[in-house]
Amino acid sequence: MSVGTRLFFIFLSALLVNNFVLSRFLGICPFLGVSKKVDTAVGMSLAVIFVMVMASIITWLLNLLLVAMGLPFLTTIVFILIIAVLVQFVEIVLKKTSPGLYEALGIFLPLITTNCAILGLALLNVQQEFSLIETIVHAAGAGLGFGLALVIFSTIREKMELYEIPESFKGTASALVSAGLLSMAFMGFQGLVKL
Amino acid sequence: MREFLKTGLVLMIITTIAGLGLALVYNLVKEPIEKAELAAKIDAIRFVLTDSVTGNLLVPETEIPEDGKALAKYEWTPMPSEEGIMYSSTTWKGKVQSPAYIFETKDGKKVYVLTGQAVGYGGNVVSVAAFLTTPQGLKLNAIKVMEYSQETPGLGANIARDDIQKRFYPIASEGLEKGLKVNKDAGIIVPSNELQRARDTEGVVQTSDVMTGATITPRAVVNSINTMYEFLKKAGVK
Amino acid sequence: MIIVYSTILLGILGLTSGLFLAFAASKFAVKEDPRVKLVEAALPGINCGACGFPGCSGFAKAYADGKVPKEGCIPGRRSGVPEKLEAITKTSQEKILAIWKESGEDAEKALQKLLSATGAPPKPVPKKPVRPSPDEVAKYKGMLKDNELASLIYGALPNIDCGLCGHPGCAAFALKLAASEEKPEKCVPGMRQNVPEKVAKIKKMSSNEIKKMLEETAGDPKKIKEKLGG
Amino acid sequence: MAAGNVKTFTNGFIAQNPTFVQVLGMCPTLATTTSAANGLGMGLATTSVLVMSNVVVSLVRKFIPDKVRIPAYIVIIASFVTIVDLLMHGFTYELWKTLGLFIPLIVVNCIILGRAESFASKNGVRASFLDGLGMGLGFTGSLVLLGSVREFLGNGSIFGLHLSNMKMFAMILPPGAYIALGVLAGMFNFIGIKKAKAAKAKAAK
Repeated sequence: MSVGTRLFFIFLSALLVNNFVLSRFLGICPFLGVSKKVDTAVGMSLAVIFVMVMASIITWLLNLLLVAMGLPFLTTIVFILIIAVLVQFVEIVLKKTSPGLYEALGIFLPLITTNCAILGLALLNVQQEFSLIETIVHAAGAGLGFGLALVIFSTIREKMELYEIPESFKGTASALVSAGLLSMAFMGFQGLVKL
Repeated sequence: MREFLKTGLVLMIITTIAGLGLALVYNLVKEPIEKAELAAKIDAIRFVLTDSVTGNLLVPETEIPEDGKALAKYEWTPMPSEEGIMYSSTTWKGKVQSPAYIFETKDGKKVYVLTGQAVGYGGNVVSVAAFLTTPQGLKLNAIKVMEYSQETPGLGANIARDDIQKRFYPIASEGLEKGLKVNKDAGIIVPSNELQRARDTEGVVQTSDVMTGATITPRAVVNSINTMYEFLKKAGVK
Repeated sequence: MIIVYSTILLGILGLTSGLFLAFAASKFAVKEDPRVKLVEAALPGINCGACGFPGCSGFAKAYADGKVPKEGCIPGRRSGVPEKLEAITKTSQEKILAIWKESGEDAEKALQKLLSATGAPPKPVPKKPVRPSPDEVAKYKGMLKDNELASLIYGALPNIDCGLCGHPGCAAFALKLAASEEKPEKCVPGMRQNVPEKVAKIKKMSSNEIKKMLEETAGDPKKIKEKLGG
Repeated sequence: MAAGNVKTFTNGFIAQNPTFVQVLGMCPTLATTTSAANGLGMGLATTSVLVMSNVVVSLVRKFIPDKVRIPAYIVIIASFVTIVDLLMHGFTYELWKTLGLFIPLIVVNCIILGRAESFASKNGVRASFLDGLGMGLGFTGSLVLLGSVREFLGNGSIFGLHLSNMKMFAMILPPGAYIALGVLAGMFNFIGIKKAKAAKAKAAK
């Protein structure tokens, strides 16, 4: 299996087979919250992809340092500190340099700090012992997978506003049930990639 | 300028205290962790050294090590190891941890006990296996999965159950020679009375009925067995 | 050795990130509308996105532009967020700027100052309507006599003197309405008897129309309601 | 002060139950509730971290400048999580092996940072302690509830005791988690609405 196909397999498995939201259960808080309107969903996905790739690169490098210094137990705290700082920095820079982009994209950023997907991704990159390129490809796949699931889900939820749902099932309850069906559909990709 | 310093210093104080606290707890906990993991390893070695058919120990009771020192006597490292890994297979993408161990059975035959690992759903699936030398060649006597914390709870993590692990052993040398596959990858369903024969002759391990929906974890265990077998072959064991 | 390494590493990381953020924050400082900052401070800040807006700052901006009701923040409903938001919208822009300057641009302090200034309790203590005493009610009724507009409005009110509007009895409330110092929606039982429409109708009437209606109904609230009922 | 505290404490159970009402902390809720025992283990670990971090955050809230508020809180939470992880790894080795990946993810569990930001950073130590405990137990309750529902439907047992051999395996898989939680959330709202209607009817009478 040449390097190229392996990279493509990693990308595909993060995008579809082990989709971060629908089968790995990571990043669900914003997934349920922000998916009411499609444009917020698209904005959120772009922000997540952007931060995921940057966070993966930095955490991968930091992990080399941690392993060299023999401090494996610090992985979690160092990763999450870097993610929080990175997100806050990106937010500040965006707010200044391009208020337009900030308006559409930046306001999602504080939401991403508490997003389990980013830390989950960083930890997985380390545990799967990916090389740097594989980490980047994996991050891109995971981010796109998150975005894909989010955008599809937001279109479903926008349509659901029109159906008459029983009073007690409005909002989160029906969203969860439809997310379950969507996750079932994504399970169809199960045998696609033998990583 | 003063304002920068104040912010920076506050965060530094917090992170330094955190770093100190964590390091202290780590030191406090290091021994119990080592003890717990060594105990788990010794249990696994005892388990894989029991004959799965007859249920009694292959080696005399006195040979089972009680602690790290006793275990060290049986160490066997045919290859140099770097960061605790002695061999990694490109074909099966598994690894063998160093050291391995050699025990003598009651009737003088050698038993190789290895610790192998392969990448599962979320991280490495580590298992301990015992290979018995028989006239027809090496036979996998038993295997115990040790580390599966990164597998999905309720799905891949079911590998921890003994009834599921029983599907992976014993395997005769003919099956090992062919290279083991999970029945899903081999594309066949093995009838329940044929399980042992399928393992011994075709090298197919049936798991899809007991672990539906989880193929990555069983495939990782099968890959680690293949890697260990390949390692033993490379180390010149007949 | 591990302890030394770990403490130093985290210490350095903490210092660099702290300085880095402080430096970035000042270099990229952007003037923020204090009202949005105050609203953001009032929100729970969990960025859960349940309001459909991306995080609390998204909701704060939308609320400041009046695009979303004060109950929009779902987790905040039970912890008194709607009352705080209302208090913020009520204060005028100059007052907000003054408070903002006073508290040195710290949103938390400014919010506390503002809440204490406008009397809205920072802690969401449920307001128990105080039932006005009979002599208080009588006193205000007396004052109605010489104010025709107030007595006509009094006729339109439910006259149960429940005190839910925060005033001692309907007469006092009618006087406040006549001087348009109060909003008719404040009358809770009145909501079902569309009091606000009736009061609006009365406000539009000229003074002699009011005098004519008072004579016809001889100031009897029941007749006034029929006339206004429509 | 006592009445206020009791209210803060019970707040987390029904009124502001983190899982069903505030819709927070979904990642571990869906992932670890494949069995009631897993749910309980995860719930208690989260509760202990939540209580400890709430107390410390409310202690240091005055010294932290606003610019580094989120990183500072996250460092505090992360260090408690790592301590719990190390202690579990050392002393309760079996439970640690099953909950491996999800202990680090407690750090980004939205509830903890949420409570730290919205409650602990604005209230005193006692109130934050009680709030953390209330929220944590409310979260554990919903985890155990969801865990037992999924375990019962998935492999016919609760806490391992075999009850029925009806095995709807989908319940253990990810889609089952979403659907089970959706239905439970629906029921929770239903009870809430019915209670509200009953209360309104009583008030109107």
